[in-house]
Amino acid sequence: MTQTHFVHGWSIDQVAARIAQDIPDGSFVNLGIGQPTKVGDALPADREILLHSENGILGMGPTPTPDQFDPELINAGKMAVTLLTGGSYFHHTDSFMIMRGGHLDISVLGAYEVSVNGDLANWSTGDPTHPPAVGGAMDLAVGAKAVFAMLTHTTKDGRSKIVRECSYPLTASHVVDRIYTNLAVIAVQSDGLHVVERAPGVSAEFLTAATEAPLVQC
Amino acid sequence: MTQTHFVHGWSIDQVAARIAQDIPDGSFVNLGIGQPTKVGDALPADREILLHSENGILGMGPTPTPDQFDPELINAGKMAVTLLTGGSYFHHTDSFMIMRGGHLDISVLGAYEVSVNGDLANWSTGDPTHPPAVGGAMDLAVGAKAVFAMLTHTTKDGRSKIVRECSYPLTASHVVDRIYTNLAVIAVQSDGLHVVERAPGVSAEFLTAATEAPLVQC
Amino acid sequence: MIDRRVADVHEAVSGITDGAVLLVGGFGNSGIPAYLCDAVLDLGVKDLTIVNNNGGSGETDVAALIRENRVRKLICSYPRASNSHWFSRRWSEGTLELEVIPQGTMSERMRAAGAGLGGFFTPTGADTELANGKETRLINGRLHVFEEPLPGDFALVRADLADRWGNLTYHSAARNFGPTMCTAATTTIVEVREFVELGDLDPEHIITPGIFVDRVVAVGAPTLMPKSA
Amino acid sequence: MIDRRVADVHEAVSGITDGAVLLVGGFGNSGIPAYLCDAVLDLGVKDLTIVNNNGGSGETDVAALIRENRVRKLICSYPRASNSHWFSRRWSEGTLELEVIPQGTMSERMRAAGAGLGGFFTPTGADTELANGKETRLINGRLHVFEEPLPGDFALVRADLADRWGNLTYHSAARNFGPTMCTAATTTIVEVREFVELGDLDPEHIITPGIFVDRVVAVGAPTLMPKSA
Repeated sequence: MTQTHFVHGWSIDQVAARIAQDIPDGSFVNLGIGQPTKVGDALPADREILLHSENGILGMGPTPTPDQFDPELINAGKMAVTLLTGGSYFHHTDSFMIMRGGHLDISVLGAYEVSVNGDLANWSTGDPTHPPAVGGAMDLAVGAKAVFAMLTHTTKDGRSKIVRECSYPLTASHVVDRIYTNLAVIAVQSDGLHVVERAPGVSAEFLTAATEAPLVQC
Repeated sequence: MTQTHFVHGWSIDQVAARIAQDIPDGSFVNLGIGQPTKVGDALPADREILLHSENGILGMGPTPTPDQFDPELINAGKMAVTLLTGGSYFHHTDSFMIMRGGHLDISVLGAYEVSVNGDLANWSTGDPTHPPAVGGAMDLAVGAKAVFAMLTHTTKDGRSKIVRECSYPLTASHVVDRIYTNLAVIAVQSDGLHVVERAPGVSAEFLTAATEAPLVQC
Repeated sequence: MIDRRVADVHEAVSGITDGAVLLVGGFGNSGIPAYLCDAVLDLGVKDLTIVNNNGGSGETDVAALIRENRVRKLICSYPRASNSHWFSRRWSEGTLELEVIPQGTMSERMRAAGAGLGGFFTPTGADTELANGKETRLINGRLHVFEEPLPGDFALVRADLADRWGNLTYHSAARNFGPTMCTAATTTIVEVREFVELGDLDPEHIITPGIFVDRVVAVGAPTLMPKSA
Repeated sequence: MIDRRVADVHEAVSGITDGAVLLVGGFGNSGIPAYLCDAVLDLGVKDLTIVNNNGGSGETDVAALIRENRVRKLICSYPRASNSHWFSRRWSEGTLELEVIPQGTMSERMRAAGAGLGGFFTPTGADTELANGKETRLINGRLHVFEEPLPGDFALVRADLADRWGNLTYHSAARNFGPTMCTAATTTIVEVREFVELGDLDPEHIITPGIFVDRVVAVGAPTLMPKSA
C-alpha cells in the first residue's frame, strides 16, 4: 500500500467519507483505482449506491469471504470482489458505453493536478523513462455526469496541486466538478473555484496560501 | 402471394434450388424477403446451413406447428418462424454487426436490376408517389462475404434486368457476385459477366439477345 | 433505494411533451411497446418525432398515433406494410415528414448516441441517394458515409422481465431494438410482462442492466400476433 | 456440418505466422487465454503485434511471449503492473514498441472492426497528447478525435462453455474483451472450460453466437489467481 502523508486537515479516510456524503441515494458510481476505492467502504448503509467496474460489473460488492471467492471476479484494480444481489455482468465495450455514454452519475478519480477550469491530469507525469499507461482514466473523466477529483492538496514538498493550468499531461479538459482534498471541498464553476467546506483547523487564509489557483472562499 | 410469370427456363422454385446448390455446407446465410425466402425450403438436407434473420436470430427454423408458435418469434418478413436447436437471439445492433461486419458467408437478395460491374438496385423504383423503404437491403448488400442476386431475367414487357448501368436508384455498387435468373446463372467478375450455366432450352444466342449487358458465354 | 417500478402506464409516460423525440422499440409487431404507445395516445401530446423500424400497422400503437395526427416526423427504415394505411395516408397528404435510414445504420446511430460517440463512417448507403447531402470519405479504397448519433428524449421499449433495479430480460425475437434504444434516450420507459424479485435474474443473463432504465411498468403478455405464414 | 471444436491447443493455434496481429482477451489475469498463449509460445512465431489491455504479468502467457522476444509491438491501455517486469525490460531496451490507447477507445476500435465501420469520433482523449497526429473535430461544441477500426488476424479468447457450433458463454468478469474480440479478427480461437451438447446453451443466454468463432478447444478451469486484497 502507498503511504501518503497528510500534513493538515482530513485523513484519506475522512476525505473518502466526505465524498461518500455527497453521493446521493440511488447513484451509479465508478471509483477509480487508488485513493477513490476507499470511498466504497465509506458509503452510508442507508443509501443504495451501485458501483460500476470497467471490466464489466454493475453492482460490485466487497472483498469475498473464502467461500465466495471467484478467481475471475476482480475489480479494475485486479483485486477479488463480489457481486451484489441484482448485479450484472456485461462485456467490455458495453461497460465502456456506460462510462463514455454519460450513464454514470459520478466518477471519483485520483488526480495529480486539477486546474481552475476543471482540467484533470491524472494519468502521466510526462516522465519519458516511464512507459505511458492510461487505462480507463480518460473514458471516466469524459463520460460521467459528474467527476469528483480526490487528491492531497499539495505535493510532499508543498506545491499546490490545485493550479491555474496543469503542468502534467491532461487526462481531459473541463471535466472536474468537485475537488476533495485533505484541506477542503471545492466546487469547480464557470466563474472559478468555490470553496464549499474547509477541513477543521484550516483557515481561509491558510487554504488560499496553500493553493496556486484563485479561490472564492465560503 | 405475388405471381411472377416466367416465359422461359427455370421456375422460381428451380432457381431457388439452383441457388441452394451453390451454398456450401456450414455456411451462414441471410435470405432477403420475397423470392429469396424460397431458397430456405430448397436447402439440401445433408448440409448444415444456418439462416440469419436481421431481427436478431441465428439458426432460424421453419414455420411453427401450432404448439411451437411464439407470437414474438418472427422473421424479417414478419412471418412466424422457429429456432433450431443451437440457435441464438441477439439485439438488433449486434445482428447488423453480423451483416455489416462481413460475418455472413452469403446474402441472397431480390433485385430490380444488376449491372455489369455488380451494382445492385433492389430497394426503390424511384417513383416519387411511393414512400421510400430500404429496410436492411443496403446493409446486406454491403456487408456479406458474397452477394447472390435472385431475379427474373427480364421485365414482363421483355426488358433486360441485367444491364450496362442500373436505371433505378442503387442499393450498393460493386457488390453482386452471382446472378441467378430464370434463364441463367451468371458470375460477376472484374472482366465482365460470365455465364456459368444456362437453363435447359435456353441457347447462348437467346440469352445474349435477352440480356442488355454483354455476356461471356460458357 | 433504487426502484424503477411504476404503478401504471400513465405514470410511466408522464413528462412526455409536445415535440418530443420517441425511440419506439419493435420490429413489426414483435417487441412493440403497445401499452406504452396507447398511454402516449391518451396523454394527448403532438408534434412527436418517432423513431421506429416501421410505420405502424392496422389501427394500434404507432399507427394510432399517426392516425390521430400526433406524429410530425417518422424516422424509420421500412414504413410500408400490407396494412400501413395510416402511414401512407398521412405521408401522401404531406402532414407526416419521413426520413428513411438503412436499418443497420439506424440501429448503429442509436448505439452511437448511447455510447457517447460523435458519429461514425459506414459503407452502407454511401454510394446511394440516401447519402445525399452527407459527408463521404474514401477509407481503405471503399466509399463511406458519415452518420451522426440518433438520441431520443424518451425510449419506449417492451421487455419480458424486470426487477426493482430495472434489470431486463427479453423474449426471443422481441429483443430487437430494445437494448440499444434503452441506452440512447434521456429517459427510458419499459413495459414488461411481469416483475420479478431482485436476484431472480441471473447476473449472466441480464440483457439490459438497470442503469439504462428509468421506469418499468408490468403489463402482462403482448397482445399482437404476427401474420400467418 | 458445423463443428468448431478442435482436439488440442496446438491445432487451435495452427496457422498463426510471424508478424500476425493477435487480439488477446483478458483484463489482468481474468479471462486471459493462458493455454492458447502457451501454445503460441510453443509455435515459435515472432514479430507479433499483441492487442491486450495489459502488458502481461509474472512469467506466463503475454509476459512469456514478451520475455521470449516474440512480440514486436504491444497495443494496450495499461502496460504497468506490480509484476510486469518483462514488459518494462523489453520496453526500456527499445525492443518492444508500445502503443497506448484509452481502454474504452481500444475496445470500441475493435468493435468498429467487427461491425464493419470505417472509424468513429470520440471525445475520449481528444484534448490530450494521445490525440497527437490524429484528426480532431468539434462536434456539438465538444472536441472529438477520429479513431480507426482495430482488427486482428487472430483473436485468442477465453470463455466458459462452448457447443459444436461455437456458441459461447462466459464466467463473471472473465467476459471482458472476449465478445468484442471474437467479432474483430479474421480467425477467432477460443479456449473454454468445457464443451456442452448443442442445445444445452439457452438461446437467450448465448453471449457470442458461433458465427464469430472459428475454433474452440476445451482446456478446463483457469489456472491464474487474482492478487489477494
